Amino acid sequence: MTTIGLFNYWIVFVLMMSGLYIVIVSTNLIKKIIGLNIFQTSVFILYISIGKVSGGTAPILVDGITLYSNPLPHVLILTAIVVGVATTALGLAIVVRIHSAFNSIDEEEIYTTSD
Amino acid sequence: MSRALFLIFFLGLVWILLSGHYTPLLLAFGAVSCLIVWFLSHKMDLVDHEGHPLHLQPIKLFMYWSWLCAEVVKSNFDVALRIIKPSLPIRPRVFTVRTTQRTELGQVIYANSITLTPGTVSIDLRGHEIEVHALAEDPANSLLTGDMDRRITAVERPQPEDPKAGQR
Amino acid sequence: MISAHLPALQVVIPLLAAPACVVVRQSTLTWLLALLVSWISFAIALTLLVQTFFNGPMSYELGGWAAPLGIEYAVDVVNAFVLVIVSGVSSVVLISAKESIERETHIKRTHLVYTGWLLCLTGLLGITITGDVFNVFVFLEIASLSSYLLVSLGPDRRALTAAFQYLVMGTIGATFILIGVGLLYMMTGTLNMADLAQRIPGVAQTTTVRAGFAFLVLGISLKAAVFPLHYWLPNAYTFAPSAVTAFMAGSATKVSIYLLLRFFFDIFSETFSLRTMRLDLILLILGVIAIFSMSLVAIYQSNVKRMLAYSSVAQVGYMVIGISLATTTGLTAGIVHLFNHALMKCALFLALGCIVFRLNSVDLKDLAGVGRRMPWTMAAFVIGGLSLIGVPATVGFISKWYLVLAALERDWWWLAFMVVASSLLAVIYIWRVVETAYFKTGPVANTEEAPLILLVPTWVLIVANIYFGVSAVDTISFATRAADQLLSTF
Amino acid sequence: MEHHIVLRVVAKLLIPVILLFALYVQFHGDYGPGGGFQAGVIFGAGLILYALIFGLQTIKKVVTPSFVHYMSGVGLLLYAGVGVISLFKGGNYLDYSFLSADPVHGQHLGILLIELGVGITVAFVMVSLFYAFAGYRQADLKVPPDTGHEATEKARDAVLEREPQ
Amino acid sequence: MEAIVDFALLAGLAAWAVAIVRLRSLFGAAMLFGIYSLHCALIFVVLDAVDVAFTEAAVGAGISTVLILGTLAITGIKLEVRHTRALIPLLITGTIGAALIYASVDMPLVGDPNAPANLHIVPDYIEGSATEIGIPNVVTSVLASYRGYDTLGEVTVIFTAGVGVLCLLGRGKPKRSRKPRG
Amino acid sequence: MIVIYVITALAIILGMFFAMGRGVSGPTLYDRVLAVNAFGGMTVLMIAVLGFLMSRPDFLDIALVYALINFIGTIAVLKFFEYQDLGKRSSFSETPK
Amino acid sequence: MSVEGALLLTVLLPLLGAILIALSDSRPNIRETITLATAVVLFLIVLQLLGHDTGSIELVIATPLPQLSLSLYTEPLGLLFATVASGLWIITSIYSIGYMRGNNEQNQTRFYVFFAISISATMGVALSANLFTLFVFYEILTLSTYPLVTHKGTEEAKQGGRVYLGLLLSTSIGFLLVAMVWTWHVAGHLDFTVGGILQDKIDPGFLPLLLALYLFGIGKAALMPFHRWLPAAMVAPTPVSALLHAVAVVKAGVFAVLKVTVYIFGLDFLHNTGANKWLMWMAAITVILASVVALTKDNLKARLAYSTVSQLGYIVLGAMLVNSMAIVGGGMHIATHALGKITLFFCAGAIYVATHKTNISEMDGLGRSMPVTYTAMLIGSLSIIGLPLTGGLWSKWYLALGAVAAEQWAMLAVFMVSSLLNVAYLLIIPIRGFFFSQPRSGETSVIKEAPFASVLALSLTALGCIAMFFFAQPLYEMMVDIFER
Amino acid sequence: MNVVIDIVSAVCLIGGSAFVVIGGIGLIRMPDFFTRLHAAGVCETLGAWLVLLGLLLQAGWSMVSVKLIMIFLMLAITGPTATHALAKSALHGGVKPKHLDDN
Ligand code: NA
Ligand code: NA
Repeated sequence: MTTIGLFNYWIVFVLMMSGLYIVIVSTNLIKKIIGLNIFQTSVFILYISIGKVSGGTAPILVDGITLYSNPLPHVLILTAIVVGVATTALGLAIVVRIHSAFNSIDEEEIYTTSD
Repeated sequence: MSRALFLIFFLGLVWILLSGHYTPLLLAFGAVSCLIVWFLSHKMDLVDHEGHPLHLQPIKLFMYWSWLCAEVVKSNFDVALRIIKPSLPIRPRVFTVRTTQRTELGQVIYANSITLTPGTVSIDLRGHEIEVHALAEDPANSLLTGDMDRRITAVERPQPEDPKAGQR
Repeated sequence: MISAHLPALQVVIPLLAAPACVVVRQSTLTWLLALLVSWISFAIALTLLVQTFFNGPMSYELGGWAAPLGIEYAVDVVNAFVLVIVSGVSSVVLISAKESIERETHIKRTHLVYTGWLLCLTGLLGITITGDVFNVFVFLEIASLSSYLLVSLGPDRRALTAAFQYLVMGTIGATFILIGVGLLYMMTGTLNMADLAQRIPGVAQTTTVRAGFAFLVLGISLKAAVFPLHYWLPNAYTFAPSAVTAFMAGSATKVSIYLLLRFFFDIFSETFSLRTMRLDLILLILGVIAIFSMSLVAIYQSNVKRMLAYSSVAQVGYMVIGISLATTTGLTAGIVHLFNHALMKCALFLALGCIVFRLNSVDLKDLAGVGRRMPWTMAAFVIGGLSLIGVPATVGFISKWYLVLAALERDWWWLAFMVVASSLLAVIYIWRVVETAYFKTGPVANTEEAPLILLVPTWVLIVANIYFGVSAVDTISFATRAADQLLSTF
Repeated sequence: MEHHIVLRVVAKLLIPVILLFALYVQFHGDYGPGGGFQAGVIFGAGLILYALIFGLQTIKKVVTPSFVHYMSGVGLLLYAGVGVISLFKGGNYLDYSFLSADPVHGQHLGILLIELGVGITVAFVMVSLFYAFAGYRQADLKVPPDTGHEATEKARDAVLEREPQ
Repeated sequence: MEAIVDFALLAGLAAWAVAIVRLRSLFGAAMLFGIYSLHCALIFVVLDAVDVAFTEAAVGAGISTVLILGTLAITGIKLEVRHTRALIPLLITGTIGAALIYASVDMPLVGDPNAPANLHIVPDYIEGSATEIGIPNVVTSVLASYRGYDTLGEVTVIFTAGVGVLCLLGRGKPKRSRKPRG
Repeated sequence: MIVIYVITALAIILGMFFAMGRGVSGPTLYDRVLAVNAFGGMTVLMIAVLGFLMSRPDFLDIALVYALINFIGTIAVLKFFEYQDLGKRSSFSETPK
Repeated sequence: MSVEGALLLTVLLPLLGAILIALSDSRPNIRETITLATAVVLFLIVLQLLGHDTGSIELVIATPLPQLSLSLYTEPLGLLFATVASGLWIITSIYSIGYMRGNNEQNQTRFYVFFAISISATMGVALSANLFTLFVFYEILTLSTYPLVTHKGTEEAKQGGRVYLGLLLSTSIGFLLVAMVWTWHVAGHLDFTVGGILQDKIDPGFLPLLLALYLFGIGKAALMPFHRWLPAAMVAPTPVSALLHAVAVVKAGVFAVLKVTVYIFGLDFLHNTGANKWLMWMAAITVILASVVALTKDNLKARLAYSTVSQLGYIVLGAMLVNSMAIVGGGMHIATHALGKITLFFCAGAIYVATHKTNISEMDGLGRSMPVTYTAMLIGSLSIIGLPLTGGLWSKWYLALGAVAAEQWAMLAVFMVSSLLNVAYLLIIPIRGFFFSQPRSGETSVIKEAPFASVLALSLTALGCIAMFFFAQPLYEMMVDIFER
Repeated sequence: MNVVIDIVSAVCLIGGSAFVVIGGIGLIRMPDFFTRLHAAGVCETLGAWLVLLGLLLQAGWSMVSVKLIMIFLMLAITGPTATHALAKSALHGGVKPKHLDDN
């Protein structure tokens, strides 16, 4: 993996920026949630890339293999994924209620009608 | 009862195949898991003739399966060629074929076999008719010979004991 | 024996109670359970504070795994103090929460609201007590998710949009924190705070650690509603049910400020955070802008809850100014204001809760004449408001005193004047309410005083406002000890 | 989709396998990828597939909503309870080594139990999420928008079979 | 050789992300997001994080997408996503991007076995998993035992989401709008 | 064999790009679902190949899960939009033109 | 009763009274009886304290911060102020009963409650043992008088209340608080100490700044340009004006100025550093300017208000002369001006109750219809001008002596000029009342004296003005005691 | 023996990849939704089968091969079912199959 250098990180940056951009620029609430998910996912890749060890394999112990990738980031990201889906679920539930209440899920429409 | 036994047996087999660890503890878990799934399946009313194809004849099924594989390979080459030819030689059409299977499972096998062979896709299944979308004339014609239909019907075992069959 | 496990029990008891609520289901029973658990937490927090004050920091290894390998709870005066604030606020506000929630939310299954409340409490306590940066993230999310939920239950439909806005901003903040933690982990290989503190100096010069620091600060500041990252707060506070607003105002941002303290002074050194990264300057400027601009904005609000929400952002500015000074006095001011502001804002929002209960509105125009109809409520509001202004014999005064003192210690006259001048803006917005309530005649509707169950917690906090304003020796000595501890290296 | 013969037949075949596979993932987390969380999701997915094909009302008879809510709490209680047990056995919170005389065996037991807790909570939360979204939709299709105004509130109440005040 | 696959997969992922940014169809974005999650999971496999890949497949591609679609089914899918003025978002994302690039200057290379993260603590986990815990999947040992408390938190998070959604959407027979008493 | 695996993997990635192209361009809802479904199938293969490429082929459970999730996801989409009046527009596009 | 108990009681008794008054809401007779009884008992307690003036006995109520306590003690200046305030409360109460009943005012209970709280705060200010305590009660006084100022609840009253509260709070928090924290920071404590606490603790270069913070921070002293609240508060009912101008509020201000000058800075320290010079001029300007403004006002209460601003300037000027003679004069002026000004306000109120007239130009010839009131007004005016047979003579005398002692001849001139201006704007009122002819209108014959309670009150205070002339000696000795401890 | 297996499996893998790519091209090239179903079918059937077969040959007799067969079965059952469901939904959703004359 050394040949790749920091390539993983560069891509992570692109993903982070894309996700954040969607969150800010889009007025549609569901698309915002999608953006948030992309943003979070990029962090997952960041962590997992940190834990990668060249020449190592998945951290499930097998006789004859001594070099394993770092399991700690995996554990952290497992938690983070769960957190992400929990946030998504709650966010979408709110979106559903917003739709019932305002008959729109477009931020600009909502703010122009509600105030 | 036989269906329940069949299900448990089937589940146990799946477990053994998946597991790869045959310690007493894991086998015990396997047994418990099978029971849980059986119980749930029972509650869900999944344990009927559809879910547990006791009425299919294994050897004929295998034979059919081999035949189908060959068909799939053939039709794959056919469709692949059509895709990569620059002229894109396709003449899509929709037509209906009748089914002769006695059970819905048989119908489903027929419908899925049609879909599995590229060039024809079953797009609806109503009563004893399957609506098929074909990419060109050749695949359509080979289906219209009724060869596939006959072969699947042959796999089915006569089922006098279940009057409700196919009436769901 | 049990005292050794208090740090774990501090968080685990509310955590266990939350699913228990779902199992119990009956509304009143869950409320009683939540109340009981909250008070137990409060008792534990007080015990921890006393223990750490006299016996020094405590450490608890969860799962029995020693620190860098496992997750550690590290309790010292700093976070014990915050634990007391959080659990105390929850305990007092919960008393009135039942009436408020039943009246203001659309929910029939109110047991779920108390579950959410307990989860929020669990999260906030967990963030505060833990000595592991990733564990902070996890509990931060528990607290955040439950507070999004609690906010969304408000009576107005705009509560939903507020909650959504809060959710988006909060998630961005949390993800920033996650990025920061990741970058730190990348350079140090550890997640334990004490371990990080040891290892960071070796890599403090790397751009990665610096960027990680920046992300952490941004993320936490978003959660703490540090100006100009406060965008979510006014709506969330305005539209949440009153009890929730009171709870959040007294606890959520406080915990985030605590996190800032922890990161600035313990995990990174104050030299790094404030001098190298120039946060002393940045925070000072932002703080000063916040205390003026947000107070000014508060003056122009017609919704009293929103007015207080903006005031909260301004008040966070005072804490930030205190932190930016990075002297014992400055930090003491910041820390003691954590406590004091919790007392005053919580009391004010509870008073508003009483008003909402009777009037169903917190619009300034609807408050005309309410002073006569709800004398106890409005008296509480006035005293709370005076505390916010910083009138002597209230806790607000103590905060201002230390902040001014800290500014004078550094011979920053302008700052001392800005601090006091900005609190005069509070006079204006508080007095708009007082005038309307007492000197405008409202509709003849014969509104009675709020029920006792709402009034009692409000007045408990008001009395605390006065008590800790008249006798601040204890709070100050805790805060000073905390400040000293933060300023000495870990 | 009950009129959808192909789906119905295939689902009957598939659902038991999916559920079994979920339990396999649950109990083999020690040896390979997977564990309580993934198992919970798959188990939930199996139930959701059933709901998709046989209808929400059908699955609610098999797995009642109150049972789902109850179990989502029970899983968490089980996890947190294991910690409490280790407290009573003299260890720190969640120190599984105290669960059994042999620490390694204790660890094993502890992991097994907490993974089970994880699996239960996750599976039932997934199902409860599905119930909430799908159920809301069914109600919402016929309901006027929820504007917070008195009149529409009444209409919504009527459709949602809410209790009148 | 793995590096080439890694490279190609990551490049693909970036492409999907950009496609999602540009796509105005909400339903399209939702579907593409499903694809995106599946793809992420592939990358996790390449990076040896099989447990994560497993979870991301089940959660990101499965549950999240189903939830998004469930919401879309309620809100209606004939929606075109509108964007606000792009200047400020670009400025913010640009700043964040700059910070990230700044951060990358001193980063250890991907896969460096001597990176601090791979030297500290982790060897203890790998050894301890075999001796102290006695199970081969180190991720499970760390997840369930060494950092079991995090996992308790994680379950609590999921539980919170369940409670929240139930509270918001459950056929919660809400009380009616309130009028001032008296 | 490594080279073969890599070539296979890259070929699948190429296939993914095509699927993605269909996902982006639509134009109907069903085209997008089809694209996702096809993409999912490729992912299953990809995981299997990657397992061999990384010489840890014992992770095929993940591929199995993918196949399951892919199926359930597709069914979910169809179910969710069963009663939506998708057909009333001549373009069949889910976005208004 | 122990001295400590008495100290505490001075603050608590009015509060207790306030609670009892609040409880007796709908029964005016009981309410007013309580008011009067509380006032009398309070006065007796203060008198008892006067007898115990043996040294500083300190009562610590609370210690909010280390080296910062809420405590009360006995000290001559404070006792003088307490005596004046509690004494005048009795009279003001009597007057209020007449005034409030006569005018059928709304919210009378609220009025009496907050009046009592104000007195409690005033007692706290008077007996405060340190600057912090003084500050606390000073703020309570501001807040508790606010509802009195806005009593009428009209838009005008609210506007007046806003100015009142805004100016007093902003000066006290904006300047006084900072000055206090600064002092605490350099001196380590805020206890009132003979000779001051700042000597050698602070760079003398900063001293003028600190002094300015104090003088402008004590907004109740109405030093220009922070005097606007006083005229603005004229919207209040007359008893409140009496409270503001004579009994409590402005007196608390100048009292605080004196305390700070004497016990925080120390006269010698100030004198040696000369930090007082420019503030002395500020006070002088206030004295003259306010007098000139008063001349232009036709509204009686407004004229009296500006007169107060000017007279407060005297006391501040006295403090800024930084010698014992001037301080003694200032202290005595608190008392004499209080009596004089309260008389004038009672008269103004009596005229308002009897005729509903507020402008001086409309009051020509009223003296013949209301002889008692106008005689009292004449005496009050004389006292404020500082003419013989009234107490005002003595305070002005000592102030002038102070100017001489400080060799500030210009200040002496200021005293002279302003006294002349006093004559012009104050004496003219009774002169017009007695000697000018009434405007022609049918109702003049109906005009009678105000209700008995009011007339009784103003007669008592007028007599007090004269009494002060003859019994000034104890007062003087008490003041001198400050410097002999 | 190993070399033979390697060669056969390599051929399978490369062949499978080719079908996957061709299927992908078909997804892009085909004119309407229903014709694209056929293209997707190419990926899911022979493309997938050949790849799995190539891997199966490498795996030999082990748990791995069992799992590979399971994946194969899974794909063979779910693939056509999903396609059929999709087609049926599209048909009922109002998407009309394009006939050649329509071009
Ligand atoms: Na430090
Ligand atoms: Na696992």
